[in-house]
Amino acid sequence: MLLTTLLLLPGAGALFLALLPGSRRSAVAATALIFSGLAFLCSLLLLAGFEQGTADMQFVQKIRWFDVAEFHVSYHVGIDGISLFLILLTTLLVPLVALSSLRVAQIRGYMICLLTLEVGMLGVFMAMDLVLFYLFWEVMLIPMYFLIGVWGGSQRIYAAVKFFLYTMVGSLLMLAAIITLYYANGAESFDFLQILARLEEGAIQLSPLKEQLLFWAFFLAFAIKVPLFPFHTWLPDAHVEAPTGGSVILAGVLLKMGTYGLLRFCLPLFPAASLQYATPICVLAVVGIIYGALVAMVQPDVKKLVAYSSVSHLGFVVLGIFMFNVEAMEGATLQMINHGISTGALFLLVGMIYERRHTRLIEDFGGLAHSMPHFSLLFMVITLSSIGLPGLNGFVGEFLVLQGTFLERPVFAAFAATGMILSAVYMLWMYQRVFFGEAKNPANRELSDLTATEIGVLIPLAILALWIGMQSSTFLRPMDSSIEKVVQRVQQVRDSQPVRVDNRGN
Amino acid sequence: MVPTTHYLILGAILFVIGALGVVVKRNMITMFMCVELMLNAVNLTFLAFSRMLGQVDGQIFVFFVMTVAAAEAAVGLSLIVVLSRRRKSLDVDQVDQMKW
Amino acid sequence: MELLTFYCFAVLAVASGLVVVLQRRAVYSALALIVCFGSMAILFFQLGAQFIGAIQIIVYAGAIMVLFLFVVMLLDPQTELFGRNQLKGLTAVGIPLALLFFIVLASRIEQTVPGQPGSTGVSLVGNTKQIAQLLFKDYLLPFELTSILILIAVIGAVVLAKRPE
Amino acid sequence: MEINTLVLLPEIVLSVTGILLMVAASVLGVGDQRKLAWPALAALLAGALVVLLQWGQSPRLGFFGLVFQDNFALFAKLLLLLATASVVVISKHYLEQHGSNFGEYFALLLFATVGMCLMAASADLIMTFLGIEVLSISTYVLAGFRAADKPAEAAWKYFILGAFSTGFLLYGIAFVYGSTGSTQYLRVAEAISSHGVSALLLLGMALMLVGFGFKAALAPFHIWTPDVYEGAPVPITAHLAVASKAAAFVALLRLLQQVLPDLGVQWQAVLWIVAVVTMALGNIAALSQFNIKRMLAYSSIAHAGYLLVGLTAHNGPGRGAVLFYLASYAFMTIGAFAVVQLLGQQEERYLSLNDYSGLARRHPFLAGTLSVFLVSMAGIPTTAGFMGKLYLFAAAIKSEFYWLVVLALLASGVGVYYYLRVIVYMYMREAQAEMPSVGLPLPARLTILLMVAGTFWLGLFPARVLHLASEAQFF
Amino acid sequence: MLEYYWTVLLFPSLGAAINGLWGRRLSSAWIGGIGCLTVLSSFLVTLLTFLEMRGLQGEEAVAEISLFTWIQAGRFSSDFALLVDPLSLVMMLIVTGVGFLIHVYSVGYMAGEGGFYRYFSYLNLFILMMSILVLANNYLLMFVGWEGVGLCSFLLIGYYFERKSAGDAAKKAFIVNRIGDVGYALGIFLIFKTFGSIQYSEVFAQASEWPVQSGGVLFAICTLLFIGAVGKSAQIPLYVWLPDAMEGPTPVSALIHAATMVTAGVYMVARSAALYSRAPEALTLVAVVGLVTAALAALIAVAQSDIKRVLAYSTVSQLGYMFLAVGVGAFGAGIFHLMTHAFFKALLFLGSGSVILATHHQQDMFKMGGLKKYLPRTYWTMLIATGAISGVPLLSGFFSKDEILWQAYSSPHGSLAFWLVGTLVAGLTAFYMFRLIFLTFHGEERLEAEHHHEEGHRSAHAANHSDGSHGGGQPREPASVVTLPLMILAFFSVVAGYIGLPAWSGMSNRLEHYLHTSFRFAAEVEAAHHSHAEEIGLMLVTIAIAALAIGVAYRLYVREPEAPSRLAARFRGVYELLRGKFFVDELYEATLIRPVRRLSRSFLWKFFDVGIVDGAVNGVAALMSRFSNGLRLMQSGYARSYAAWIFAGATLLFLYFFLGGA
Repeated sequence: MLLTTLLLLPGAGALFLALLPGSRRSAVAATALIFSGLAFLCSLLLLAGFEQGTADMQFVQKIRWFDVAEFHVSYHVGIDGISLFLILLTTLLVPLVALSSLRVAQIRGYMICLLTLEVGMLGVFMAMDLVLFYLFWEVMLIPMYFLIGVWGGSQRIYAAVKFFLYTMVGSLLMLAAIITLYYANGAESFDFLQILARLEEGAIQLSPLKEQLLFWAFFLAFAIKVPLFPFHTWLPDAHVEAPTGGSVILAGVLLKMGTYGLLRFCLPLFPAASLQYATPICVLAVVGIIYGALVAMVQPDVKKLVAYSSVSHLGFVVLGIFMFNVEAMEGATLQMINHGISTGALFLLVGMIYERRHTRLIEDFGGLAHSMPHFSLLFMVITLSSIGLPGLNGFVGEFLVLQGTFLERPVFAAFAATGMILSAVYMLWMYQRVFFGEAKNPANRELSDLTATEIGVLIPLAILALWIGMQSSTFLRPMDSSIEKVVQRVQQVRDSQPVRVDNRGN
Repeated sequence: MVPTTHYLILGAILFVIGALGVVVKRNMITMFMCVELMLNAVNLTFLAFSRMLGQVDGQIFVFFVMTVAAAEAAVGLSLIVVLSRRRKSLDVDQVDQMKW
Repeated sequence: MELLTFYCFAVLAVASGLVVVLQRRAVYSALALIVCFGSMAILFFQLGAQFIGAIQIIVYAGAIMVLFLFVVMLLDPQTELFGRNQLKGLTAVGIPLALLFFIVLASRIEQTVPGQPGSTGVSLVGNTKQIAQLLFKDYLLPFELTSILILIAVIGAVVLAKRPE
Repeated sequence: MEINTLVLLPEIVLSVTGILLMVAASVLGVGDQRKLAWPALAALLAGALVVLLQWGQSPRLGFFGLVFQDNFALFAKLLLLLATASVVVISKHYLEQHGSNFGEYFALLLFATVGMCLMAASADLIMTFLGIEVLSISTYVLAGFRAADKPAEAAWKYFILGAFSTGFLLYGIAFVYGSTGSTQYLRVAEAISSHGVSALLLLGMALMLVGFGFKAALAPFHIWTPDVYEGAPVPITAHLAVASKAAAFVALLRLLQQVLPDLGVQWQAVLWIVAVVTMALGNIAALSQFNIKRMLAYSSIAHAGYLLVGLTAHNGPGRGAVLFYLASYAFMTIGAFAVVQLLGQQEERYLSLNDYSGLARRHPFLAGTLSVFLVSMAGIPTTAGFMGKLYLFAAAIKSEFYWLVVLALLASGVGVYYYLRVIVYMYMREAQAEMPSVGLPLPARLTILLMVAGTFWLGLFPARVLHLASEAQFF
Repeated sequence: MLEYYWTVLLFPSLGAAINGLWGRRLSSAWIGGIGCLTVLSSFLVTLLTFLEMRGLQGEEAVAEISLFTWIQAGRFSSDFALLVDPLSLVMMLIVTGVGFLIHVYSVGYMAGEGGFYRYFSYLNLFILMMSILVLANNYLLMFVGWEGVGLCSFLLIGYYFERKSAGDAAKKAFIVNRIGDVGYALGIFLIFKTFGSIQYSEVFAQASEWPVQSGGVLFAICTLLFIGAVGKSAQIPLYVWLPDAMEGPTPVSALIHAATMVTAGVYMVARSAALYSRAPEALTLVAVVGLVTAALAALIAVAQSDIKRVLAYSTVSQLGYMFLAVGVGAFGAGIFHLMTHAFFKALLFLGSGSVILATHHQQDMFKMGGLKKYLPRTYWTMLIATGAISGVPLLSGFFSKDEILWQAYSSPHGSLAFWLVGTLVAGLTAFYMFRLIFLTFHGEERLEAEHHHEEGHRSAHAANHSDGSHGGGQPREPASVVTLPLMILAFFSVVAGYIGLPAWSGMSNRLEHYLHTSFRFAAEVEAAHHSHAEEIGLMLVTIAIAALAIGVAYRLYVREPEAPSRLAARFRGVYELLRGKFFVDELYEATLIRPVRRLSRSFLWKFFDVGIVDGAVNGVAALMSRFSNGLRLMQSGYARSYAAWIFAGATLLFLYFFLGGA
C-alpha cells in the first residue's frame, strides 16, 4: 500500500492543482510543495521499513489490473535494493525542483507536469509487471515534453520533439519484446517476477536467437534513455533547452531509468545475450566516457557541458553494469544516485545563475567567485563531487565501477580511467572561466548571491554528496542482496555455458 | 452451348474496357458510364456462372446489382450536375481543388 | 448458331464498349453504351436469364441510360471541348495496366473454368417464377433493403440538386 | 431457416426512424428542425440497447440465412451505433452553423448506419454488397451535404471512386460465386474446405480485397481518403473515419476469417505487405500535412494499417483486438473531430495548423482534450490508443508476425511526430492572428468529455470492453 | 594517547569547518587563532603519541585505529582506518610541525588579505588531507588524502583567483595531478586484483612472501603507483605544474609545494617499500626518473630570475633526489632527506616570502640586491637554509644528501653513474642557491623605490604595512610573527641532520633505525661491502664540488655582476633553453592540449556529434519529410489518377497472387 500511496500522492497533487485557479501562484506553489513533500516523507517510510539482506521485492502490492481472455496484466509494484534509492532520489529531487521553480511563468501547468512526471518516474522504478512498466516508461514522456516545449529556451520545440521521438521510438521495440516474452510465458502473465523465475528454472526456454533479439529490443530502449554513445544526441538539446527543473529531473532521474532498466530487466532476463554482447557494449560505454568528456570540454554553454558530461558519467554506469560483478554493479548503482545528486545540483546551480544573467555561455561569465561567494562555494563542492573527488559521492561510485571493471577487463578500466582526468579538465576549466579571473563584465560584478531558498535547495544535495562520499555503506548495504542476485543469475549462465568464448578486453 | 469461358472472357474484356475508360475519360459523365460498363460486365459474369452452376441465385444477384446501379446513377448524376454547375465544366481534371 | 449469335453480339458489345471509351463526345458514348447494353441483353437471354435480360433493356438501357442522356444533353454543350489533357501519362499507364490486368484475368479464367457448362439441374428456360419466389422469400431482406437504397438515392438526388448554389 | 425478425430489430428501428424523420422534416418549421437530432439520437441509443439485450444469446441466423446474430456482429453494431450517436450530437451543432436540411441529414445518417450494421451482420455476399451500397450511397450524399466547392468535389471523388471500386468488389463476388456455387458465407466456406482452393477463387478474393480495401482505406486503395476527408463536413468525416471504416473492417474480417479461412496463407501474405505499406504511407504522408482534417485523414489511413495487423494475425485475439481497437479508435477520433469541428467554425474556415497556434491560451479545454485524443492516437500509454495497439500487436506476435509488429511499431513512431506537432502548435507557439472565439455548446462539450473519459477508460480500465471484445472474437 | 590519536584528524577538520562556514563573521584574530591552534593541537597529539610509542619495537610499534567502514562492496572493502607506525609518525610530525609554523607565519603574511578565513579554512583542510594521506592504512584511503591535498593545492594556488595566471596554474596543478592519480588508481586496482585487498598490512604481508622478481605484476603495480608519485611530486614528465603553482601565496608554496604535499610521492614509495623492493626494474625506473628530474630541474633553476621559481625548480630537483634515494632502495634515506628538506625548503620559501613582503611583492631577483642590511634576520636564516640545501657540512642537508649519494653509489640498485650525476646536481644546487642569495641580499641595490605591484593583491596589507611605513619604499624586516617561524625552521635546518648520522661517523643512524619497523616487509638485499674510507672519499668529492660551485656563484654574482649576461650571450641557445624551462609547457601545449582541444571541437563535436550522429538523426527526419513530400505527389487531386491507383493496386494484387505468391 505504501508504494501505491507514494504513487498516488503526486498524482493527487496534480489533480488538485488542475482544479486550482492558475492565477493563485502561491497556493499553486504551496500545493505542489506539500504534495511532493508528502511524497518524500512517504518515501522515507520506505527507507525505514526496508529490510536488508533479502533480494525479494518488498512493499509488494499485486492486484489484478485486467485479466481478460488472452491478457493478464496486473498492477504489481515492489521495490528492492536497486530501486529503493532511486525512488528516494526522485522524491527528493522533485520538491527541490518545485522549490527552485517558484518563479516560472504559468506555474500551475509547470507544477502539474512536474507532479505527473514524478508519478511516471516512481512508477518506472517500482513496476513489476512489464506492461505496467512500459506504461510508466512512456507516460512520463508527456509531461517532460511539455516541460521542455512550453517552458524551455529558444530552440525548445525542436528539443522537445527530438527528446520525445528519440526516446519513444527507441522504446517501441521493447513493447514488441515484452509481448514476445508474454507469449513465451505461455500467455499467462506479464508479471516480470514470474517470467524471471520461470526463465531461471528453465520453464521458459528462449532460443539463442530469440534471446538476442529480445535483448537488443530492451537494450535499445534503455541505451537511448541512458544515453549510451552514440544514441546521445537528444540529450544536449533537451538539456540545454529544458527549463532548470526539467534539466534537473532529466539528468537526475530520467537518465537513470535507462541504466535501471538494464540492471533490472536486460541482465536478469537475458543473461546469455548480455554476456555475449558485453564486449561491444563496454566498448561503447568507454567510448562514451571519453567522447562525452572531450566534447564537454569544448562546449561554450555551461548546460551543454554538463549535458555531455552526463554522457560520460553514464558511460561509467553502463560499463559497471556490464561487468557482472558485485563491485562494479554496486558502484554503477551508486553512481546512478551520485549522478542524480551532482548533476541535478549542477543544473540547479546553472539555473540560478541563468535566472540572474540570462545567459549560459561560459565566456559571458568570469570572476563570479568575488560577487557570489556562496554560490561559488556550493558550485565547487558539486563540481568536485561530479569529478569524483575522494570523500565525496562521485568517487565511491566511480571507483567501485573502475575497480570492478579492472577485475574483469583491465584494459577497459584503463581507458575509462582517463575519464577521471578529462572530467577534471572540463569541469575545472569551466569553473575557472566562470568563477575565477576578473569580473570584466559589469553585470557579473553586481550579481546578488544566493537567496536563502536557493541555498536551502542546494544544501540537502551537498550534504548527501558528502554523506555518500563518507558513509557509502548506508547506501550500499541495502542493495547488496539485490545486486548479488543479478550477479548470480548472470554468473550461473556464464558457468553453464559449455564453451566460454573468452572475448574479454585483456 | 457457348462455353462459359467465352462469356467470362467477354465479361473480362468489357470490365477492363470499363476500368480503362474510368482512367482515361475526362468527361465526368462518360467516366460514370464506364463504371456502368464495368457493372454490366460483372452482370454477364454472374449470369454465366449462374448458368454454369444451374442456379438462379446469380440472376438474383444481377437483379440487385441493377437496382444499385440505378440508385448510384441517380446520386451520381445529381452530383455531376452539382459539380458542373460549380465548375462550369464537365472536365474531371478541373476538379482538383483538394490535393497533396 | 448459338456460338454465332454469341460472337456477333460479343463483338458488338466490345466494339460499342470501345466506342464509349474512345468517343470524345459524351452523347455518342452514351448511345454506344446503350448499344452495348442492348447487345448484352441478348447474351443474357442466351444465358437463360430472360427476366434479367428484360430489365436490362427496360430499366438499364431504357431508364438509366435515358437519364444519362438527359444529363448529357443538359450539361454537355455542343462545343464541349476540354483543354489540353494534362494527364496524358495516365493513358500511357492505363493501357498497359489494363492489358496486364486482362491477361492475368483471362489466363486464370481459361485455366480453371471448365469449357462446358455443368449439368443444369434447374431449368434455365422460363425461370422468372423461380426468381420471384427466391426474391420474395429467401431474398426478402435484400429486396426490402433495395427499397431503402432507392429511397436514399431519391433523398440524395433531391438534397444535392435542390439547394441553391 | 427462419426469418427471426428480431435479429434485425436495431436496423428496423433505425430505418423506420429515418423515414419518420423525413416525414417530420417536411412538417416541421425551420426553427424546429434542429430538434430532429434528438429522435435520431434516441433511435441510435434504442438500437444500442437492443443490441445489448441481444448480447450473449447463442449465435443464430436470420432472414433465411442472410444475416448473423452473433457477438461479433453485436459488438460491431454497438460500436457503430454509439459512434453514430456521437456523430449525431456533433452534427447538430454543425448543422446549426451551416443551416442545412436536418431531416434528410439525420435520415441519411441513420440509413448509413443500417447499411453498416448489415455489413457487420451479413451472412451472404448479397447482403454484404447491399450493406456497403446503402452505406456508400448515403455517405456520398452526406459528404457533399454542405453547399460549397470542397464538399462537392469530395462527394464526387468519393462517389466515382466508390462506384469504380464497387465494380471490382462485385466482380470479385462473381468469381467467388462462380467457384463455390453460393454467396452464403457458410456455404462458401464449406465449399472451399471440401473442394479446395481454385485460381478463380483467388481471383475473386483479390478483387474483393480491392473493394474492401477501398472502404477500409488500405493502401493503395486509400487514395480517395485525404481528399474526401478534407472536403466532407467534419461530422461526416468523423463518421467516415470511424464508423464506415469500422464497418468495412468488420465485414472484411468476417469475410476473410469466416468465409475464406482456408485461404489464410494467401491473404495473410498479401495483407502483411498491405498493412506495412498502409501504415508507412499514412504516417509518412501525414508528416507534411498542415490541414488538420487532411492530417487526420492520413492518420486514419495509418490506423487502418494497424488494424490490418490484427486482422493479418488471423486468430481469436486478433479479432478481439481489432474490435477493441475500433472502439478505442472511435473514442479518440470522434473526440478529435468534435474539437476540430468546433474550431473550424462557419464554413470550416479554421482548419490549418496555424489556426491552432496558441490554442492552449485561448481555449485550454479544447487544447487539452484535443491533446488527449492526439496522444491516444500516438499510442502513448494510459490512453485507449496504447491499449488498442498492445492487443493488436500482441495478437500479431501470437501468430509470430514479429517483423510485421516491428515495422508497425516503427511506423507508429513516425506517426508520433505529427500528432506532437499539433500539440506544439497549441501549446508552444503564440497565436498569430486574432481568432474569433469559439462557442462551446453543452452537447458538444459533453460529447468531448465523454470521449476523453472513454479514451482514458479504455486506456486504464480496459477490462470491461476487452471482455466484450473477447467474447465477440468468435463468430 | 594512541586511542585518541584520531583527534589528529578532528582538529583540522573543525578548524576548516569553522573558518569555512562562519569565518566571514569572525575577526581575523579569531580566524588565525583557530587556524593555528587546531594544527598545534594536532602537532601536540602527534608529538605525545610519538613519545609514547618511541620505545616500542617491531609489531608493537605499529597500531591501527579503525574508525568506520568506508566503502565495502562485494569482495572489496576499505575501512577508514589509521595506521600509526614510525613512518607515519615521522611524517605527521613534519606535516603538523612545519604546518603549524607556516600557519603562524601566515597570520602575519596574509594579514589584511580579502578572504582571510578562506585561506585558513583551506590550509586546515590541507592539514587534514595530508594527515589522511599519511595515516591511511590502505591505498584507497591514502588516495583520499592524495586527491584531497591536490584539491587544497588547487584552492590555494587559485587563492588570488582574480589573477588569470593563478586560476590557470590552479587548474593545471589539479589536472596534471589527476593524470598521475589515474595511474595511482590503476595501481590500486591492480593491487586489489593481485592481493585481494588494499590494506597495507594485508598486501605487504602477502607480498613479503613473493620473491624478488623481474617484470611481472609487481613491476606493473609499482610503475602505476609511481605514475601517481610522479604527478604528485612533480617529476618528469609531470613536473610542469609545480613552478606555476608559485602563483599561490608564498606560505602555501612553503607548506604544500615544498615541505609536505609534494613529498607525498616519496612517502608513498617508501610506504610501499615491500612492493618496490621486489620489483628491481621499478626501482630503477624510480631512480632514473628522480635523477633526471633532479638534473633537469637544477639546470632550469640556474637560469630563472624569479625567486620563487628558482625555489620551485629547486624543490623539483630535491624531490628527484628523494626518488633517487628510494629508487636505490634506500627508503630511510629518502625519508631523511624528505624531513630535512621540509625544514630548509620551507624556510627558504618563507624567507623569500619575507623578502617579497619587504619589497612590496617584487619577485625578480635581478631587481633586488643588497637586502642583507635591511633584512638581517631573513638573510641569516635563509643563508642557513641555503647552506643546508647546498650540502655545506654539518648542516642538515649535508647529512641527508650525502646519505643519498652514498646509497646511490653503494646500494645494489645503485651505480657510479647515479652517484656522479647526483654529485654534479649537488654542485648545481649549491650554485643556483648561492646565486639566489647573492642576487637577493648582496651586491648593489637594484630595487626600484617606486615599485608597486599592480596585479593580485588588492589592498594594502601584510604585516610590515601595519606600522604605516608604506610610503617609504625602504624594505623593512617583517613582524616577528613572520620571522619567528623562520628562526625555528633555521634551528631545525641546522640540527635535523643529526638524527641520521652516517655510518662512518661511528654513531648510529637513529632515524634509519627508528623507521626500520615500517620497512620490515621490504626485501632484504645483500649489500655489497664498502669501506668507510670509500664513503668518506666520495663525500669529500661532493663537498669540494659544492664549494667550487659556491665559489663560482660568488664570482659571477658578487664579484663580476656583468659576467652572467656575458655568459648568457655567449651560450645564448643553452641559456634560452634553460630560461624557457626546456619549453616543456609549450611542447605539451602544442602536441597534446591544443590538438586534443581542436580534435574535440572540430572533429568530435562539430563534425562527428553534430554532423554525423545528430546529422543521421536529423537526416532520418529529413528523409521522412522528403518521403512525405514525395507521397503527397501521389495525391494529385485528379480523380482519374486515383482510379488508376486503384486499378494498379488491383493489378498488383493479381500479379502477387498469380506470379509471386500462390
